[in-house]
Amino acid sequence: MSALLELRGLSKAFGPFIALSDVSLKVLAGQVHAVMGENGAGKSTLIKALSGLHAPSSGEILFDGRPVRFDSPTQATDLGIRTVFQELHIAPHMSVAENITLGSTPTVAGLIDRRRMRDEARAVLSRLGVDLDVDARAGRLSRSEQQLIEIARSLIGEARLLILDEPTASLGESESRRLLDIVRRLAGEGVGVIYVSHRMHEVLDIADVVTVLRDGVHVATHTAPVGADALVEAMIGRPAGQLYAHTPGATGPAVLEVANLSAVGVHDASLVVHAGEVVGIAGLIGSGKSELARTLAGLQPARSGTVLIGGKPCGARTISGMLKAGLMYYPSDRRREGLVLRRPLYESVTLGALGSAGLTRFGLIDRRAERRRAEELTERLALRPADVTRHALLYSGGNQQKALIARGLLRQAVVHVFDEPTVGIDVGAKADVYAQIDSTARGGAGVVVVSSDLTELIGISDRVYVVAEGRIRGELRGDEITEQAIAERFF
Amino acid sequence: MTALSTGPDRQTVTQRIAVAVARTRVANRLMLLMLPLLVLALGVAFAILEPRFLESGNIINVARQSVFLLLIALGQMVVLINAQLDLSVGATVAFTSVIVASATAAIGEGPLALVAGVGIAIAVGVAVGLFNGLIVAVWRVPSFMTTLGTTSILTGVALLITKGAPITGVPFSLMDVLGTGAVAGIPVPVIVAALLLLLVTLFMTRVPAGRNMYAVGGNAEAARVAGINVKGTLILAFVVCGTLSAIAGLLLTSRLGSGEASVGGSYVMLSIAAAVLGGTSLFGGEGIVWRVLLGVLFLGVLSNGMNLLHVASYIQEIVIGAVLILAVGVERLREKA
Amino acid sequence: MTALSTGPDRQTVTQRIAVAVARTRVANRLMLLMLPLLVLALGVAFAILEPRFLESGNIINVARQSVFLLLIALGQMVVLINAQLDLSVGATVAFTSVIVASATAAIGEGPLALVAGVGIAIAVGVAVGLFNGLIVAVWRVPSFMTTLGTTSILTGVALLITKGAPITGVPFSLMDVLGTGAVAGIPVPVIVAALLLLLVTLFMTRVPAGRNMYAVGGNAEAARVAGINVKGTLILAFVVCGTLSAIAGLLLTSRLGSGEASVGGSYVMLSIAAAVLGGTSLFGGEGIVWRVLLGVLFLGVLSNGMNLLHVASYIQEIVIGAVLILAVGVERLREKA
Amino acid sequence: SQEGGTASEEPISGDSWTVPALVTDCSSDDVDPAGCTGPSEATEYTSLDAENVTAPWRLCAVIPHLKDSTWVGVDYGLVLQAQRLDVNLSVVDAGGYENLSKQVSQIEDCVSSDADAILVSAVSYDSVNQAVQRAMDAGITVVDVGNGFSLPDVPGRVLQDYVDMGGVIGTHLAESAEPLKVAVLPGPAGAGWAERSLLGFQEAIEGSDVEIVDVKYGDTGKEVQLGLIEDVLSANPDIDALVGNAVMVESAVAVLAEQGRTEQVALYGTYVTPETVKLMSAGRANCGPSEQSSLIGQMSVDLAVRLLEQEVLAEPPTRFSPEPLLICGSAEGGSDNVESFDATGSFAPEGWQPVSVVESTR
Ligand SMILES: Nc1ncnc2c1ncn2[C@@H]1O[C@H](COP(=O)(O)OP(=O)(O)OP(=O)(O)O)[C@@H](O)[C@H]1O
Ligand SMILES: Nc1ncnc2c1ncn2[C@@H]1O[C@H](COP(=O)(O)OP(=O)(O)OP(=O)(O)O)[C@@H](O)[C@H]1O
Ligand SMILES: [Mg+2]
Ligand SMILES: [Mg+2]
Repeated sequence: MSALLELRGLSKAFGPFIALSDVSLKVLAGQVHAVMGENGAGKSTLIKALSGLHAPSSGEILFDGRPVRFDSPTQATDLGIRTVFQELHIAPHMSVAENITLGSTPTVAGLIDRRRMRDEARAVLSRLGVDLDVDARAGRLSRSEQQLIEIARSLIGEARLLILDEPTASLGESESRRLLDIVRRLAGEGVGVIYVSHRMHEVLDIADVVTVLRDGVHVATHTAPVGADALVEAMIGRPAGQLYAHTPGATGPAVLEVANLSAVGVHDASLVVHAGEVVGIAGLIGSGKSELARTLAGLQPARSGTVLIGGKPCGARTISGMLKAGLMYYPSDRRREGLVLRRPLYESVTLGALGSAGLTRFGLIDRRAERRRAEELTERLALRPADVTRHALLYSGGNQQKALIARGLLRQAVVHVFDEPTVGIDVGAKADVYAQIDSTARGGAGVVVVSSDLTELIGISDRVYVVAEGRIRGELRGDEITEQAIAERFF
Repeated sequence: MTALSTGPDRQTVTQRIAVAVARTRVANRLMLLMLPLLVLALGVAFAILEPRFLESGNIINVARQSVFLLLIALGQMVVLINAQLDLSVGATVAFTSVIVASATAAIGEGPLALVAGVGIAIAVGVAVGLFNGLIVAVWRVPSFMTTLGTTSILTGVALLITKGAPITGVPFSLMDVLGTGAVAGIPVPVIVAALLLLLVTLFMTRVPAGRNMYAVGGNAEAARVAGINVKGTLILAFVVCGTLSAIAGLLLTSRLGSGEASVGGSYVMLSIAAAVLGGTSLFGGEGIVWRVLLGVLFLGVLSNGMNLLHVASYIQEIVIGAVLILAVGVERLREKA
Repeated sequence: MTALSTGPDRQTVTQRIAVAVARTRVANRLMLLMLPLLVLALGVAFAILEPRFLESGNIINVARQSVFLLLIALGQMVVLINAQLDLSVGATVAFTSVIVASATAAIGEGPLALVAGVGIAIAVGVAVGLFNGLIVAVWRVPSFMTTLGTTSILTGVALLITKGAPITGVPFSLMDVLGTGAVAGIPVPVIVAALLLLLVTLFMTRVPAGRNMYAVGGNAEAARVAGINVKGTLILAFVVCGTLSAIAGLLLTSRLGSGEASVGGSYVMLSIAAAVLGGTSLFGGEGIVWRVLLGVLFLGVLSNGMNLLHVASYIQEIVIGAVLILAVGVERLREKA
Repeated sequence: SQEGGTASEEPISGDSWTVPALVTDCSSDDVDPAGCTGPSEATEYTSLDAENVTAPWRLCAVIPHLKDSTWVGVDYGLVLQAQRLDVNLSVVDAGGYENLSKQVSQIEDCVSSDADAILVSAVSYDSVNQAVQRAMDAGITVVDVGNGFSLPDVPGRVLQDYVDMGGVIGTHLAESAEPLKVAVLPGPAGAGWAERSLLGFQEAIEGSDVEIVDVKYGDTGKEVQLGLIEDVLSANPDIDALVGNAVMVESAVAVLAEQGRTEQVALYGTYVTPETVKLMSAGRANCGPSEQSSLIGQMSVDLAVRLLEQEVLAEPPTRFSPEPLLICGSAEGGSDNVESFDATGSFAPEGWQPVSVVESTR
């Protein structure tokens, strides 16, 4: 069979930085071709070059055996290339239906056919098994819901090559499984698929071929079946170590006590976190687990209930009040709530902590100290490239996430609340983050981890609360924490 | 662990949430209605204070006065939705005025003048829009700078053409139809504006090219990735704005009977103000045509009413300033409620 | 396992990339240097065409003229970095002018007038800034609307106070020091502006509150989540801008010896233009103090040079318009290269 | 009764007054009927007696703005005479010279509010013609006040053409018979008055030893004029005089003092403000003509009522102008007359608050 897509010696440089160097690969029709690699390995860059978003510095792209050059995404779309990019592309003020049909709006006589537009959107959403109001304003939805819109958009119309860049990064188990089914079906119908993910089991599950990139260089292409260990070794250049760090130890006194907390999306939640303890919060998409974390952090007002930190009632329940009281919150959407994209990365690391972290002298910022501190912290999480003076925007998704995690290390907090801390982080870095979380807990802080990744929760938590419809539906500890036990409490 | 306030039982919470949600919905509805209500309240207040306010002559006056600003504000709204800004609307009005007056004066009386006037105005508007649009979209010069530059260029050229004096001799065939003409008692400019209002509404809500502007302004990268021609969309937006401004210039010239290089300057800020009053965001992606109409009417009624009430002009300045802030502020309060 | 790499040999690729990289680096350096180079080129061109351009008297002229715009543009930049806009800078200048002139004229000659003038100007600036800032930050009225409203209110009040006539009798103790005074041949206003320039630079780069503005403008939500007091930051930005504008108003009043309600209008657009020329983004989060200085100098040199060369006013309008676009456009070209 | 301020503390006498004036017969052959520009004769203008006014006429005045002493002076004159004749008056301003369509609307508002007479101070020479024509067609008496507009057959005009204002100062310089290099800063480009003052000046100095070496337009904001003056002085080191708008004169004094060129460079206005007059008294500015704005306001109300009362002074259409008064300060040597200048015909009293409504007590 001839290749649907072939890359020959593709390279891409951003200024002095070489993101892709001489990469060649082939994707056959009906084949699922996974691309793996560490954060910053060049996966997204490869995909952007294929979709007309970046012009390659050199090399050739052949589609159907013919050389093609994309100057804009439209040209790629016209050939039947559909892409879900790693970062969200949502028109915030438009409806879900409009976002899904963006660029391919159905018309009658030149005018938008609203009914057909909504029908098409509903149809594709139901294919994904998602129940979303197609008239809702897309900007108001949670990150995972927006992710589903992106995926839905790529499934509209006839695709010949479907490219998915970490589509499941912020999805829960069931949505992910559903997506994989669709991908499999499409491949069966002869669509070529490029699939990028850091979730090993997905790749093992679905890929026919796996290509591994490292530092922008093509390292290896394996044909299924492959072993996870071999892939990890190819990716990080050494055998996989232990992923989950979890040191169960004696827990101290309660550092966070929440009683009967209610807010938008949160109903009467009570929970407790002790010093030295990692507490997981599990729930389906839209279950309210993020809302719970955001309410705790003071990002949305509570209607009723009490929150004690270190046994003391906290003053103003605003984000800065909670920070002062000792609660550090890590948002799930790094682009929207985490980073200042057009400033040097170190500024995002020290954001809001300049004074409290001792980075000022006589009220003036000590810029050298600031940069050094940010370098130190990000080094622990293996930021790549390790140059913190680059704009945050220029980092790969996973590396942006690392900067966000590094910020928390700068502050003295008694409670750390992570919302989806490992979204888009590679296997190696994940281990670093888990180690970080573990050592934070061992250092005497209480840690709350909100996550859709059940294996992750099982791997690192001392206790898990399960949230459904805004209520805490169960509490599991120790050996009780199993996938099945959690899933049972989802409904 | 000591609870500071013993939470009410679950039933109550749910009920309370339901009430809160209902209240927010009502508040949202109210918010959408705020501007219409404000315009209405203003109208009623003036009508009580000064009965002449409601006389048909005065109402037609307000309508006729609002036409120019409406057309320009609509154009401005289209550009704003694309997260751009057009400061050259005023200069476009002036430039059109000078060109149309010179050309039609040269043509002389007769229906040809009317046709030529309309054609030339549209051509000028399209040309200015293309100029702005190309520089912004292709060259990626920020629209603030581009249109500020265009303003300066157009003003300079208009002054060169007129040598500082107004251009007279606009044929009556233009003035009598577009300036003072009326159909069934409704002035022609009002009819033209109404038609263009409908057209813009249709364009922005039902035509893909118009609808895409909300995506381009809301998230240009998303639009590009979805295969929308972002550059083309931007250029189109400036062309629409230029054309609407030029039509306003044509109507104004027909109304005044002369071509003037110094006309239109006050429309720049007013058109943005009217659009923002109507809920258009300066950061793009948001804007509803009929609300811009209300914004224009609000400004028109306010100034007409104060004039009828003989409010001193220094005081009018202060009142208008305060009301601009309050009108938007009241909506914000509702939003928070 | 099959390796697919069939591309050209690695050596060549790396070399090619290296060349491309080197080229981009040079281009990037050039880009940062574009504006200084443009200002320089302009200066050299004028110096060749008209030797008087370089006379010390003329250079002091340009410096002295640029002072007012510089102060206001710095304030505007601070506000722009916060993704806001201050249209009331011109009205603040006028309002300060009127208040300072009335107050110091009442006080009469003597050092007290000088102290009072400075104190009152700063108080006015802070008050106007607080007013704008509170409405924008707390009430969340868009800054465009707020400051447009403030402009109208301040102008109205200033006119009420002056009743359309300038306020005279500004004491010489004010005029001789702040207006025409000089230290070692350098005019006092230039020294004041230089000091404030340094202060603003220090504030925006080294003081946390200033640095936070880049975060608030770049991503307000991220700033909030990181515990930055977003409202306080916004209010502070408007206070800084108001104060700088008021100081410009004070210097202008001392220079002119009278308080005027109609002064300052031209600074609104010019201050934004200067800031944008200096690379400040209207969408917030970006802006460098010394580049704004260059933007101001660019505008000052351009207009001074053309006046020295006796370029006709109409033509000047056209040239300035074209140059505004080109100056930003040339940088964009470099960026693409 | 009135709103917006106090016109005068003293009770106003209804007696008639007489002032020297120029008159132009608009129907004469050598006069351009559009705008009624052409040669004029010296005459006297005698006002009505309040007792001869038969009705509480409703006058509606439309002026460009109230932001400088010229227009505050016109407003003062309007109000003064409306009070004296005990008629109704409302004054609306367009808020600036760029608001052409607003002024047209204001004229229409006057029509729809059943005014008996409209006093129009046009913001542009040609832009109000249609609206005025319609008002006249509706039987309303129209008086052209202050600025002039090009519609022929307007029954009454009271105005100073800025061509004449520029001409006065031009003639003065030309007659001084000294070779002079001057720069002219007329005011905003495209503004009728500014462009016309330059025109008048140019005509007046033709053939004389006065040479215009530079012309710079610019808004009448002081910061704008300031920059222009400095540049003009740099560009023309050998200049003898600056001629232009009053804001220019006010701003130039400081610059000249700074540069030590007060002695070398003379300052001439194309019109005057109370401040320029003070500067002349202080010997820091030279000369400028007063158009007598208050008198323009006064005469126009009187003329409007006169037309309404059909008390014919001269066969309409006629244009009256107060005599432009050339005022010179001590700096101008021989022609120094500033101390004898009576400002009452020119400006509102200091601190006078513009008034927008006068209600008749009839
Ligand atoms: N526009 C850009 N300018 C400069 N460097 C860039 C740009 N975009 C990406 N890079 C760099 O290119 C490298 C590859 O990034 P890419 O996004 O392809 O990584 P990735 O493999 O997708 O990583 P992740 O798993 O974290 O998403 C990164 O080091 C990144 O910093
Ligand atoms: N800004 C918002 N405006 C309106 N509704 C919102 C907003 N954010 C979240 N929601 C809604 O609140 C509900 C709970 O969202 P939340 O983010 O807490 O869910 P979650 O359990 O964290 O799931 P997810 O995986 O989607 O984050 C969802 O139905 C979501 O649509
Ligand atoms: Mg990636
Ligand atoms: Mg969530």
